[in-house]
Amino acid sequence: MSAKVLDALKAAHAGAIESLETQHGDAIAWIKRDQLLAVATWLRNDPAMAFDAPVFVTCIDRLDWKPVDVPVGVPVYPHSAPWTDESGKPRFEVVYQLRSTTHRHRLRLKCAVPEHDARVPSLSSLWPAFNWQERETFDMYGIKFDEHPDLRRIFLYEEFVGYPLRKDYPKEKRQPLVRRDDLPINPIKAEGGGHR
Amino acid sequence: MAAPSIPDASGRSLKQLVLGRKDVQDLSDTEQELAPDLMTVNMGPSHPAMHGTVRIVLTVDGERVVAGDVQPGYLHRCFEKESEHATFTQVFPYTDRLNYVSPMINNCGWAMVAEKLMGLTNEIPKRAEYIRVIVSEMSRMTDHLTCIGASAMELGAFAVFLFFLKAREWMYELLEKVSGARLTHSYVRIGGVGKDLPDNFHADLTLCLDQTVKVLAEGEGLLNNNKIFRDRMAGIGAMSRADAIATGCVGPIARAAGLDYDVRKDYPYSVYPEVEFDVPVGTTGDCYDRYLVRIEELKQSIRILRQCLAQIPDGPVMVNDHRVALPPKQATYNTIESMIRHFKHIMDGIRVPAGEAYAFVEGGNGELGFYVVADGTGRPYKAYVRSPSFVHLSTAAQLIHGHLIADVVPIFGMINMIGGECDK
Amino acid sequence: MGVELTTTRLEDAAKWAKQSTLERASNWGRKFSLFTYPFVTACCGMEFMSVAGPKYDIARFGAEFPRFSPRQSDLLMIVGTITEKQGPALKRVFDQMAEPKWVIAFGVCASTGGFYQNYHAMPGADQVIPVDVYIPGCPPRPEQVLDALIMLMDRIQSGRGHSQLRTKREELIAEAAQNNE
Amino acid sequence: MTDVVKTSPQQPAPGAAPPATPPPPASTTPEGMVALIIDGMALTVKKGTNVLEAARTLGLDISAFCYHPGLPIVAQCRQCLVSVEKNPKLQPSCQQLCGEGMVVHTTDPQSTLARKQQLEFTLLNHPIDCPICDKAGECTLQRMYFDHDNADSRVDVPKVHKAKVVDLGPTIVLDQERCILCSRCIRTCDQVAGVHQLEFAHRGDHEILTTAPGAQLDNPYSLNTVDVCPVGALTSKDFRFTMRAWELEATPSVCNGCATGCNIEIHHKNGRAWRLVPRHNPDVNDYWMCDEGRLTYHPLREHRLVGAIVDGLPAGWDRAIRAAADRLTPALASARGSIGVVLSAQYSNEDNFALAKLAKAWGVTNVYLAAKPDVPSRADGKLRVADVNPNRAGAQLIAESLGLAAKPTVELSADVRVLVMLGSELPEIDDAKLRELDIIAISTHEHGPVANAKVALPASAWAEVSATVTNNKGHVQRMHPAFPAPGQALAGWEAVVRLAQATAAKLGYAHAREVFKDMTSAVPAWSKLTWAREARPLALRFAGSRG
Repeated sequence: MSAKVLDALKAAHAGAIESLETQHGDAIAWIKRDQLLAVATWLRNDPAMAFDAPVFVTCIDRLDWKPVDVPVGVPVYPHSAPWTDESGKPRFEVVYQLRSTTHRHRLRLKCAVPEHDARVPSLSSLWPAFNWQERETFDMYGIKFDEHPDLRRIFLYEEFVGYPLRKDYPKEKRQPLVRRDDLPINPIKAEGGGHR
Repeated sequence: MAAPSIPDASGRSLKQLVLGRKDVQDLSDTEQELAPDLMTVNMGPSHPAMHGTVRIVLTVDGERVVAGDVQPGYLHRCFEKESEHATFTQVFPYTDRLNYVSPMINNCGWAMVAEKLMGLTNEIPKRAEYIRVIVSEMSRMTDHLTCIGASAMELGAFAVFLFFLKAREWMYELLEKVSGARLTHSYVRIGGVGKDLPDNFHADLTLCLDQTVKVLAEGEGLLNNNKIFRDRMAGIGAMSRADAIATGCVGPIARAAGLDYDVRKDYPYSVYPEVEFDVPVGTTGDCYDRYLVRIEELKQSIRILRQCLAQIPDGPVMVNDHRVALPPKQATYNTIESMIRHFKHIMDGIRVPAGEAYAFVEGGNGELGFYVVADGTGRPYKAYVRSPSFVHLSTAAQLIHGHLIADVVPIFGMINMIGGECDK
Repeated sequence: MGVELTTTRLEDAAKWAKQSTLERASNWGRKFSLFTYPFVTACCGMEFMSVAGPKYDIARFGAEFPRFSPRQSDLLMIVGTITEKQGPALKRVFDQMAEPKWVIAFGVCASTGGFYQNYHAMPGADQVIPVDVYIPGCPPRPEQVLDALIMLMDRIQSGRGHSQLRTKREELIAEAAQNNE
Repeated sequence: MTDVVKTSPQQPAPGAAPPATPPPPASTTPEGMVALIIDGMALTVKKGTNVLEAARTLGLDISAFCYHPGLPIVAQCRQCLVSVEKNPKLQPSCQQLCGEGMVVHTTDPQSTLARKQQLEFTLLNHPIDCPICDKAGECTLQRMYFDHDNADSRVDVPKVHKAKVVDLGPTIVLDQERCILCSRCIRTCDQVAGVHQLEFAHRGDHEILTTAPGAQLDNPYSLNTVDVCPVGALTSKDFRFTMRAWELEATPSVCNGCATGCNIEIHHKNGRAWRLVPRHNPDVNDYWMCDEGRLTYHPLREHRLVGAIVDGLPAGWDRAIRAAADRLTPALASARGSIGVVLSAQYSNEDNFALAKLAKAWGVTNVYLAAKPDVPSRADGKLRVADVNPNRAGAQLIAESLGLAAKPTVELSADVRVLVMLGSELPEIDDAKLRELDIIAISTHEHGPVANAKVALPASAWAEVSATVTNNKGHVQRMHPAFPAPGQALAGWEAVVRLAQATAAKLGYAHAREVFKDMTSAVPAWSKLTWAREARPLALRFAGSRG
């Protein structure tokens, strides 16, 4: 089923496609960033495609990507090699998963986004569900979605600095809202706990 | 603060243009007594009638909600970041705590994505698959029982809450016998399940189901034609089928809106093709339909469970593959080979080949998916959870629009937003 | 002021333990009429429901009636993970409760953060407010919760809840200051 | 099997198996290279490369125990046997050099079986020690078994028992049961330290590793044997039973023990270092480092200056900087000759550059370079050198490039009253003289002259900062922060920047990167250097093919 979608996509938008692949039965299409909105619009409106149901938006940060034990001779996918500063490969990949209610097929769109210019066109105008999903991706990865109606943090608070799901954000770097040293002394702890 | 009222060419005030509501001079006498300004009301993040913790900043016109800014994130426990620092097996406890009302289904979803990446999807022993379906359906029942019970309580039907909680308690005790934990089971493993069903499980579950049927009848008797309940639910928070599709709604909410989408039927996994069940579909998409769909799903779950009990074969519950299966304890303690394998599995994690996959199951709230990028080590390079609650909550602002403040409660109850899953 | 209140001297301990008959009586009353404010945030809420539900029935201990206004309650049950974003809300709820008040941290997340050690989960609610009784478990079994409740009752009776201790401390300081004069 | 399938136009069509008959290698192999085929894949390698290395460049992992790229080849573990066409017997791939037109099979049934059987023999008498073994988690034997065999045990006879705790010397304990007799340690002593201190004794399954009777394993490079040991037979007395290897995280850094600047990894967990291990760098230290260097992580936790100190009492940063400015401002206004600035060969290029730049901005001419005195007994023509300062070359070059004449501290001018110094070294200046001086110290540690300092500002140590050091060969090498600095400590250059602000000198650095950039433009020899992104700690358990 996935091959059919990819073939149709290739026939209609050959110029917008960077590459196509299938992994574990999931169809994946790499789309050029400037054509993403056009391709997505077509995917939603074309009756043979009819990707009416949005599934999710997320992002992959390739900063620490060093795959091990990759089977010889099998390319994992176009960006399989380690990401480095010098290689010039885009650090982020924005991932859109789509589903068609009528045809039951699924498709994953990917869009490579460089670190210094981390923005993609927003697809929330096509699928309202992507409004919050894109906000989440912005919150976690700092990807700016152009033309998004309401791009602000969703899980974290406004005071939070940085984007926690980026690989260079340390897992335990907390940014407390309530300062701990303002606290009243806890007599129970001072007393040493104790039971009965 | 009064909203600015700058008349435009048509003579209508800015407020009227923006809000579509009557201007002050058009109001009747009684209406005029109310303050004409919009008021901001804060609900949450710790509000008694909110499942989980979410904050809504309501803009109200009298009692009527004209806008709501829904702010999730108060239970953002960083599932994805934690997963990136844990082995594939260690992620199971984190998945338990995503949708903590139906943890077994989350376990299954996580196991399935790892199995998909390892090419094990079709290798899982039949008995393990049946056990997974059994515990998933039991989890789905606890989910729906909690959702309906809590929502009914919020509308004043405390007895129903107690009845349904009683039934849920039976399920918990049974699941505790199966997995060892009442709530956070971590029972499913990559390649099968942790251990076989306990002795007497068939009889216990059959008894439990028989009793649950009675409890359901009791609960339905109290709710279905209850005037208060119907008045509070029917016509409230309605959603059209088209909206349900476009906003990504799945599960009972989408089905109540007439969208016939159930992962168990549309993208069958595990042994669901081998059991018979129906997918209830509503018509109006309002809270009452959501309630009815959930009640019907409870009955269908019972039906599935009875079939599974009849069909479940004997056999192993773990795939015989050294990449994922732990060696038996006896061998681990006595041979260096098994010791090393056990050690590698636990300390380095199950090594999942590099690649990416998206696997999804029908969770208590609909399509629950895991999108995982693996880099060949024992941990996921990236683990994204497609949580239905998050998607459903994003529609909340639209659903509560135009309803009374009091209606926010049943709407939220029936969206069944689960903090752990929604905020990840 | 020159008063050392955390010594191990026996007479100090006696001072701390001393309770008037009135205090004893009012503490006895307090411990059997706890009004809980369930600050339910996460998974532990499911077990909290079980505790309140038919089988375990917290009503047997006089604490069955949840008050959803902090101003009407004296026992704050922190049920579930507290995140950094939640912190200010928790502190505000606690500040709004009337004295004397008690706090139970229900589950490891509320006690220490549990296995959520990351940028957004707070390592225990006691980062923000004082806690009287910590209940381990993820989530704790209902029996554990009832045990913790009995523990808290004992504390209340002996006047060792955190707010009771603070009041006592203020009293003792005032008394010592008077003696010094 | 993976079912990854690609239909990208520029890539070859997906094939489940490599083509049975690969295209013949190009007839014109470049000079000094040989072309061969391994598992159906053609490749060209340098002449003299062995088959094992060649296969690894293709991503083929052949199991091996005795082979180590830095050691002579003995081919005694027989774990890397492969089939070579036209050769009747299996060949150890570590010893077999690549030949023109050679066709090698590593996955054929014969060689696979041979390797599996060899592994089974190796495990025959191996004790069931993983839960208590220090090597567990980074053990080559574990990895080889898990990746290449993964079969169940067939043994039902008791294992042969040997001595469990053999004290080999001041640094190492041997467990003879765990030893798989690969001889890596023997060759390491021979090659790296140049002394033959270890040997095998007895025969068959009673063969053991031992020292000569009465002799000890006590050469200054002995701990390298622990690194190369593929099992947990040799364990370091310093590290054993302190931390589980798989829980550690590794951050690349440079040893600060001497001027060689061996490349190392800091293995750390819970905000402290647990051990240092060498990192391969053919230009500096190859695969090795000395025992002394491995212990240099201990001072990171001992006698650290954790907060600012003014006149012997703890103070905050702001107060300390004000106190320093109070002493400096009058001197700067009237008598610049009374101010001395001491650079340190113990501190990074960035710290020294910032301080030198500040001295320049102040117009101070009394600039000195403090260094630990040489230890001539250390010099052995291998890795250990007499100069125990990690950055003498860098500090000197910086001073020269900025036009400052950095004199040794022994030539301290009698005019100097206020001394702004980096570090805690001020050798050959007696205590009486020290007490006369107003010392403003930026230091990691609190001993030495810092104890007498009027103002002491806490600095982050080498394992806690992003910085560079320059070794005796002129290599500028980067260190990455492994864990946060204790207490209020800031990077040395940050302290200098604060000092500059308080004395109205302009030094607008916000990040070590900016200091480095300014430095590369000021030091001509370093003009081509670039600042790499900070390395993040690597969790050893997820590092793939460790061990």
